[in-house]
Amino acid sequence: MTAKSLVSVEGLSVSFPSAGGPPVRAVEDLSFSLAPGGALGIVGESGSGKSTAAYALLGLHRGTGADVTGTVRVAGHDVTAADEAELRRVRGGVAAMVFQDPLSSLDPYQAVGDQIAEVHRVHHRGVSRRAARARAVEVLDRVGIPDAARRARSRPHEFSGGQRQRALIAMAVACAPRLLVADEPTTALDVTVQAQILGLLRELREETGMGLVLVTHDLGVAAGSVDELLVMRGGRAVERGPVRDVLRAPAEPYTRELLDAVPRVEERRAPVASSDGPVLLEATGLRQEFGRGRRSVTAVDGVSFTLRAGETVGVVGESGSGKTTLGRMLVRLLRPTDGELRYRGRDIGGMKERELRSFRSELQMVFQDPVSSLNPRRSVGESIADPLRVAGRLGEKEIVARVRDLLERVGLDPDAYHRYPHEFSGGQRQRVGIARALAPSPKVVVCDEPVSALDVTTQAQVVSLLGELQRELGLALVFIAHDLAVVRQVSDRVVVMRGGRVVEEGVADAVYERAEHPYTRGLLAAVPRLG
Amino acid sequence: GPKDGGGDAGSADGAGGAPKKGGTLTVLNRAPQKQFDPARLYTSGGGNVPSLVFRTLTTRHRANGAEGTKVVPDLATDTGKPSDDAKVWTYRLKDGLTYEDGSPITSADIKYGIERSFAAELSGGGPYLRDWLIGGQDYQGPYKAASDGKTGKGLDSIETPDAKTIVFHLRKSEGDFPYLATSTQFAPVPKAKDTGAKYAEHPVSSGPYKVVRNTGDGEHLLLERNPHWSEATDKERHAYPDTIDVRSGLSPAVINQRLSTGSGADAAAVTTDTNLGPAELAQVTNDKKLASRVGTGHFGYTNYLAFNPESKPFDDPKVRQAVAYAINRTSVVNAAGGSSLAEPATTFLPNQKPLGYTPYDHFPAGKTGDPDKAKELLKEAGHPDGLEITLTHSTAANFETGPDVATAVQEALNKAGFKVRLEGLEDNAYEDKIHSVKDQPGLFLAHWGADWPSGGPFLAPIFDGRQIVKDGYNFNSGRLDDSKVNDEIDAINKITDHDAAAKRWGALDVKIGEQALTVPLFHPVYKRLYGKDVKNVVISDWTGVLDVSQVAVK
Amino acid sequence: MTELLTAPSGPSGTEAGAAAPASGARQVWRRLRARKAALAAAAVLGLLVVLALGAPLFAALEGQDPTTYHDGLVDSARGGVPVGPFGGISAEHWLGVEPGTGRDLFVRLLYGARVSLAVAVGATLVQVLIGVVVGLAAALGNRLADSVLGHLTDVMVALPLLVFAIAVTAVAPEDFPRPLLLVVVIGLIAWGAMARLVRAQALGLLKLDYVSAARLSGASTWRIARRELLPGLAAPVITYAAVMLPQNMLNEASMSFLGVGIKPPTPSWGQMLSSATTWFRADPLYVVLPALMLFVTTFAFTVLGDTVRAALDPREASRLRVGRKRRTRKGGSS
Amino acid sequence: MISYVARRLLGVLAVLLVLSVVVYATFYLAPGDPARLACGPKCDPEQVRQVRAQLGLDQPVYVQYWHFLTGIVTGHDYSTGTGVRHCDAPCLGLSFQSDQPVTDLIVQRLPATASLAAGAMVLWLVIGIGSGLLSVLRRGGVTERVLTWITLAGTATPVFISGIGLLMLFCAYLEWLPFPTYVPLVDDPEQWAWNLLLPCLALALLEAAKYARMTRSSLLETLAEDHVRTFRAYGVGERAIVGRHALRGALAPVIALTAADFGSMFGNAMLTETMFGLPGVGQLLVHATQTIDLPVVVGLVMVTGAAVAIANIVADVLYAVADRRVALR
Ligand SMILES: Nc1ncnc2c1ncn2[C@@H]1O[C@H](COP(=O)(O)OP(=O)(O)OP(=O)(O)O)[C@@H](O)[C@H]1O
Ligand SMILES: Nc1ncnc2c1ncn2[C@@H]1O[C@H](COP(=O)(O)OP(=O)(O)OP(=O)(O)O)[C@@H](O)[C@H]1O
Ligand SMILES: [Mg+2]
Ligand SMILES: [Mg+2]
Repeated sequence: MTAKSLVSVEGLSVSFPSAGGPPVRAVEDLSFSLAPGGALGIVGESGSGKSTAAYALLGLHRGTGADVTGTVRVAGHDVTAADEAELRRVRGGVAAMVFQDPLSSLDPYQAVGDQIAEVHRVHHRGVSRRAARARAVEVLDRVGIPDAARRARSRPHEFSGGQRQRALIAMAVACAPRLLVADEPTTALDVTVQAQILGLLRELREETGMGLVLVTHDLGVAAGSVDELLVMRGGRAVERGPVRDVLRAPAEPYTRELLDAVPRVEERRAPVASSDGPVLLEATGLRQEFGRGRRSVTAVDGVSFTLRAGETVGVVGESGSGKTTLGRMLVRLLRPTDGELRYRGRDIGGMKERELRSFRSELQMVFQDPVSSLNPRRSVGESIADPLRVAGRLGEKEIVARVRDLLERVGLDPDAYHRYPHEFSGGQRQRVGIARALAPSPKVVVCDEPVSALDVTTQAQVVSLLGELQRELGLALVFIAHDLAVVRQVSDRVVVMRGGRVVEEGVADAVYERAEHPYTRGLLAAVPRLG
Repeated sequence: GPKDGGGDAGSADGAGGAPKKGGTLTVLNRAPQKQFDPARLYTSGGGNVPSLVFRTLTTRHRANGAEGTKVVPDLATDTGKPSDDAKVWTYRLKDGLTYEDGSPITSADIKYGIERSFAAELSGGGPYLRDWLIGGQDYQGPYKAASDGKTGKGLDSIETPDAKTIVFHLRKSEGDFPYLATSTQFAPVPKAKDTGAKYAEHPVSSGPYKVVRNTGDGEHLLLERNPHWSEATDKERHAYPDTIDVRSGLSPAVINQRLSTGSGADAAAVTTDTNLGPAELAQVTNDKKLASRVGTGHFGYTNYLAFNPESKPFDDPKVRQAVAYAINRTSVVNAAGGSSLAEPATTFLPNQKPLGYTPYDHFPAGKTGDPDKAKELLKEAGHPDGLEITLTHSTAANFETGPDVATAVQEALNKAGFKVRLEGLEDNAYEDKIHSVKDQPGLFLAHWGADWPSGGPFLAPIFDGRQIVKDGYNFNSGRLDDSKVNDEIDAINKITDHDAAAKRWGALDVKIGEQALTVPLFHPVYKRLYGKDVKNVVISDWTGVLDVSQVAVK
Repeated sequence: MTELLTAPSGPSGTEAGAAAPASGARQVWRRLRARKAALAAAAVLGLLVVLALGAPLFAALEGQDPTTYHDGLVDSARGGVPVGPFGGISAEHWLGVEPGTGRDLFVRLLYGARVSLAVAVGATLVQVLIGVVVGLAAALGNRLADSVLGHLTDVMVALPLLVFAIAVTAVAPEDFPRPLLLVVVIGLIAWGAMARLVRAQALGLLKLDYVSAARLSGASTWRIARRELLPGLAAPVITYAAVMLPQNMLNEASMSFLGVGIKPPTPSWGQMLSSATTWFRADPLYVVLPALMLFVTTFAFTVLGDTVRAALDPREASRLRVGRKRRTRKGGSS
Repeated sequence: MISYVARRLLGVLAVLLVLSVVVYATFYLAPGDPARLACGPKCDPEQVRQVRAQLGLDQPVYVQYWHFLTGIVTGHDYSTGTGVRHCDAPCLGLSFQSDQPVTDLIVQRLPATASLAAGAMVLWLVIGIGSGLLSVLRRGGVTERVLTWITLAGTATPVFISGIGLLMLFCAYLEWLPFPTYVPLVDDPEQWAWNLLLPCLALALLEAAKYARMTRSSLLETLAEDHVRTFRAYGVGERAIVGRHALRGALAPVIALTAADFGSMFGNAMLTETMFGLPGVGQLLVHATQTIDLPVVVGLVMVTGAAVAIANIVADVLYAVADRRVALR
């Protein structure tokens, strides 16, 4: 608020027009400021307006139809009043942004390195193409992309989710901005890489005096990375203060609630009904190879695996280790290149699409990328209702009722039925994906990072929902996540993957407490802790 | 920047001044000269471009108007000596005639040229030689004969007693033989140079120009002066330009636009196949300068309605007459391009004296038709409530047998109590149907043009009962087989005095007209634009178009 | 637990009290109605249809019919150019008369609209239908289906429409309705481009997770095509259909030009245009009128296609509002 | 990739075979008698019979078709009366009308059509994609509206109208350009270009609007995608965003279309060549169709078919190269 502050936001309100209803007031009367080189964490439940507020810092609501009032000043620029040219200078040059949905945020047609180089050149005029490309490799290396020089030439679809997220961070770093706005920058990262990235952000702040606005739902991440914390709920600031104070002695009940909900990696899982149900899925020596010849990549290399009814198997491992690929094979979205896959005794590994159809509704998946997994042209209700319609057992009224019920159970407004995916926050979309997977009352659900974008309270809510369903229906879960605490909270057994192989497998508590493989131990050591 | 393609533009002064040698004449045409073999060409009077390369025994007189309908000697010293009631025709060749390579032209070459036109490989020419020459029906040309040896090597009815003389023996009297001798089949072909179907690629020139380039299937034809042609032996052709550049495959609109703009080489350009259309005419008449560059010509030609009197209801002469009365020739003429491009016709013979034109109007319809009289006749014929009929026409967008004239006829007939349904056929289907004895429609649009300016080729194919062709193309649509008419045709064919014959053809036309087997509609008029540097414009009534052999560009 | 399962008191809650939002189709309709351009285009097309259907009525109003010759209204000596200024416009002939025949142009344009619109719309519908079905089948089918359909498409794309039109119209029964024949011929031959477009787009969409999700729901291929792909394909298909439509009108014109189009004396815009080719200078109105009709129709269909495409896209609602705002209130919202 | 292309090329052969069968079939359905047309209207039945035998039309269709196929592989000898004319493989037969080997006829005329097609394609892609791009960059502005009007006027105007209009304006009235005559590229590249400008433009105008519309709609679609937002957030200018990031994705349908339109363009090239008098295969096809010159029609349809099919393969390969996510299959 002082002239010296890097960011000063006063009375910011953002509302989105909504088809046929009153506008959605995503942010209301928000004020905060950030001193140069400071770091502010914004936490709060999913849909509380964190991303919306972050967007406003770069004037990203301009041209989307959103109604913005109040003032936003970044490094002396009045973002709300700036003209196009000034805004362009601010974006990237003064303040850079890392988006929440890393999987869809890169140009699918261009090499990752070129995209970074391009952005770099926009703000560093006179830099040669070659130098810019070298810079791109450098920053990619810095965010921990192995073999960065070669990978810089890859296109985004050849990157795993976490690699893409790191590429986005690299892009921000390449611009050397004075302010970095990072919207859930580590949601798709495993803890070791997350630690690496957070360390990188810290280094950058020290080196260049960069300011940081870190939007996150992970209080542990916030605890270690920022000086000040802003807690949001329903578009408003609930509490603000130095991070230590807020976390140690929260003034507001909501903040306390949040803190209580944070899962801790030391915590054992609450005892669950015995998990010696019949074997549902049995995989032996699963392999998946992408591409042919010299350019081929073996994403999963000889993984064997059993899943019993009513149990949860957690899959953890570094980004790019083949977790998603394994998950996709388990539900037969991918045909394994090699190996055997049995579902309830039947070999589904080599089945034709038509034969598979009768099993389809029993094997579901929650997709890692909530953006591309929802049809932008269909309302979310329709998407969720689809499996029910296909099954054809329920009448129209019952279907709608069930969808509304599902929406409610994942913590969304049942009236969201008619809204379209772009009207939702990241966490809300993720929950829509969960609701859709649960709709056909499946036997097996592969959850690929189902709660990565959820705040701790919602996360807890979803996790308990899954547990509830598991008890009710004997549901078997494969829980892919990088958050070790959450995985421990939900899993009976844990599988640790690295480079396409399983490096460790066992009962959850045993793995967490007596890890054998050094990689697992490294992972556990890197988990961020509160306070 | 862009420059105008090809050719040195004429820099001559004004349109006046005497024609001089030199320069390049550009010919802008629509149809490519796909055929250039003299055996396969079907031309009237030797054709336009072909007659620059092929000389024939006789040729048309290159003079303006009616004078140009005369037949005159070309390679021969005269137009032929008839004997035996015009059944035998004898010609003597001029002295000093040579081909483009300097070798002499002999009467045997002319005989050979005719013989090869009988070969199946070289089909396309007119039917007359086959019909008139003794033994012509069975003769299959020199190629076939050579292989099976049965039919003999040559056609015995053509004799060449010496290198200068050639004698033709005909099956019947044909007073018009000198006219036939103008066609390119009478051009000499040296046997040694004959390459059969490939001859067209390089025909040996006997005329003032030789072919130096023939590309794109006759689309671009480049003719250059033939140094061995001597003006002394050729009174008809002038050959002023050094080069003639024939470019075809152009659309009529483009041809006329280029001729009227006349930039670059187009200033010295003419067309031999594209008339001014009505729209262009409307524009040209507004522009004095352009109007002075329009040549008007008449070619013996009639567009008419044909009946099949063997089909109902046209077997009733009253119905045919009713149609004749109902016709509104003003709208028909308008549909054909207006009064400048078409003249209303009431006679079958074209309105040219040399063809025997004798005016008559047996069923006077006035300018715009007489629907009352037509209704009356229909009533008499037993159709008081009108009559449903079908008019067959081609769907090709031409002004002769196309939809425009058809709808004009339909409109007029509908006013007179008919109910006309139009049957538009794709052009090939149309041609096949109207010329088939079996399938011939009851009423259709037809046209006929003279192969040479005489009544014979005009009336005989249409009204001679002996020419009704059962399983081929039949032109006697009225199925007239009247011995009196047939005998009169034979009698006139014996006459070698053209004027005397013309009178008798005229009288015959009047007589046949009474039967209302056809309803003459109009005679087309040719209006053609030529470039501003073009001089010595000659348009004869034989071809009706500007004669390229007379044009000078300097 | 119970506490967690209640809806969060977040912003989305504000919507709870609102009336139940409209369903998809109705929302599209609402978005469409909100656009002036869509309304204008629809109005123009509606007017054209009314003019076409009511042609006899309007002809009676003017007191003319499409086939009567007026010899007195054309200057026979000058190629039949209409007498009087502007192609012979008069109180009797509101848009002048046709050169050569003197037929009333106004009435002929109206009657021409019947054929041209029917043929163009009909043929386009056939093309879209076949193109979408074949394109989708190729994209969704196995390798064999894809290659067979691909080759079929190649054959169709390579077939010269006009050549085959000539052959087909020549063998079609004499009394087969011509406009229908044209629809069939154009529609059945010229759908290759649409099929290729649909296939290419569908292959792109198939890579997205939402199609995977649909497959997991046990949806049949057909259902995936209908529910997941078609909405995404709508934009390019509609846009392309809007440009195919004028092409089909021109196809009809070219066929008339070659004599295999509509049978005279029935007029069509294409037939009028093809016979007007040379009248550019002598009677400009004769060329301009059918050309203008063609243009207006094309324009209206394009605008309508564009707005329908936009209305089908839920994201577009906010996108277009941008343009307006940006112009009126620079930098007003950020 | 190579095996893919090889497989597709094999497919082209199948396509060509089907095409030739279709042409033979329609030919026998169509009215008219080619022997009579070759012989002339006044030929008597006997003569027509001889010509029919000469052209080989007296044999059963399947025999004729077989001869046609063997001719492609082995070539053929034809009697000229005085000798033989050898037609080298691939021999597509002799024209009924002019006795020329069809292969020669096509080879002679292909350059003009290829020039026209290539020129028109370049023009329409430049005009179409360019104005599509511009209208997206200037969304809602006057520029967009003017561009829309112009390109739409283009699609709504047949070649025989726009051709004459262009000629009258540029050749007759302004006299800026020569009336187009085809000058082979090898003879004089500059004149080749000047002479082809108008025909190419007439043809391009017809197609440009389609590409403008498709580009525009496709661009708007991609501009709504998340990755575009990333570049906006980094201050990349609208022009670079549209040109570099949105266009690439937006061009996918445009590439597919271009290849498919290659075929329909031959139809329009037919009219353009007739209109401007260019000695191309289109004009040949019009004439051959009218005169039922079967060998020429079959030959041309096969050659254009091959061109179209190959264009489609190129498009698919380009497409896969542009978007590596798409596997060639
Ligand atoms: N379609 C593909 N083509 C080529 N390589 C691929 C493809 N999909 C994935 N890969 C590669 O396979 C490896 C495993 O990818 P996968 O998406 O399964 O990782 P992940 O464990 O889910 O990682 P993350 O936690 O980052 O999502 C990665 O190296 C990735 O680059
Ligand atoms: N374009 C839009 N149209 C309508 N509503 C929107 C739009 N974008 C966001 N919203 C709504 O605004 C609210 C705030 O969204 P925002 O993305 O800021 O949440 P968030 O705090 O980032 O949540 P998360 O942690 O789940 O990402 C949500 O209720 C969301 O549904
Ligand atoms: Mg968010
Ligand atoms: Mg993953």
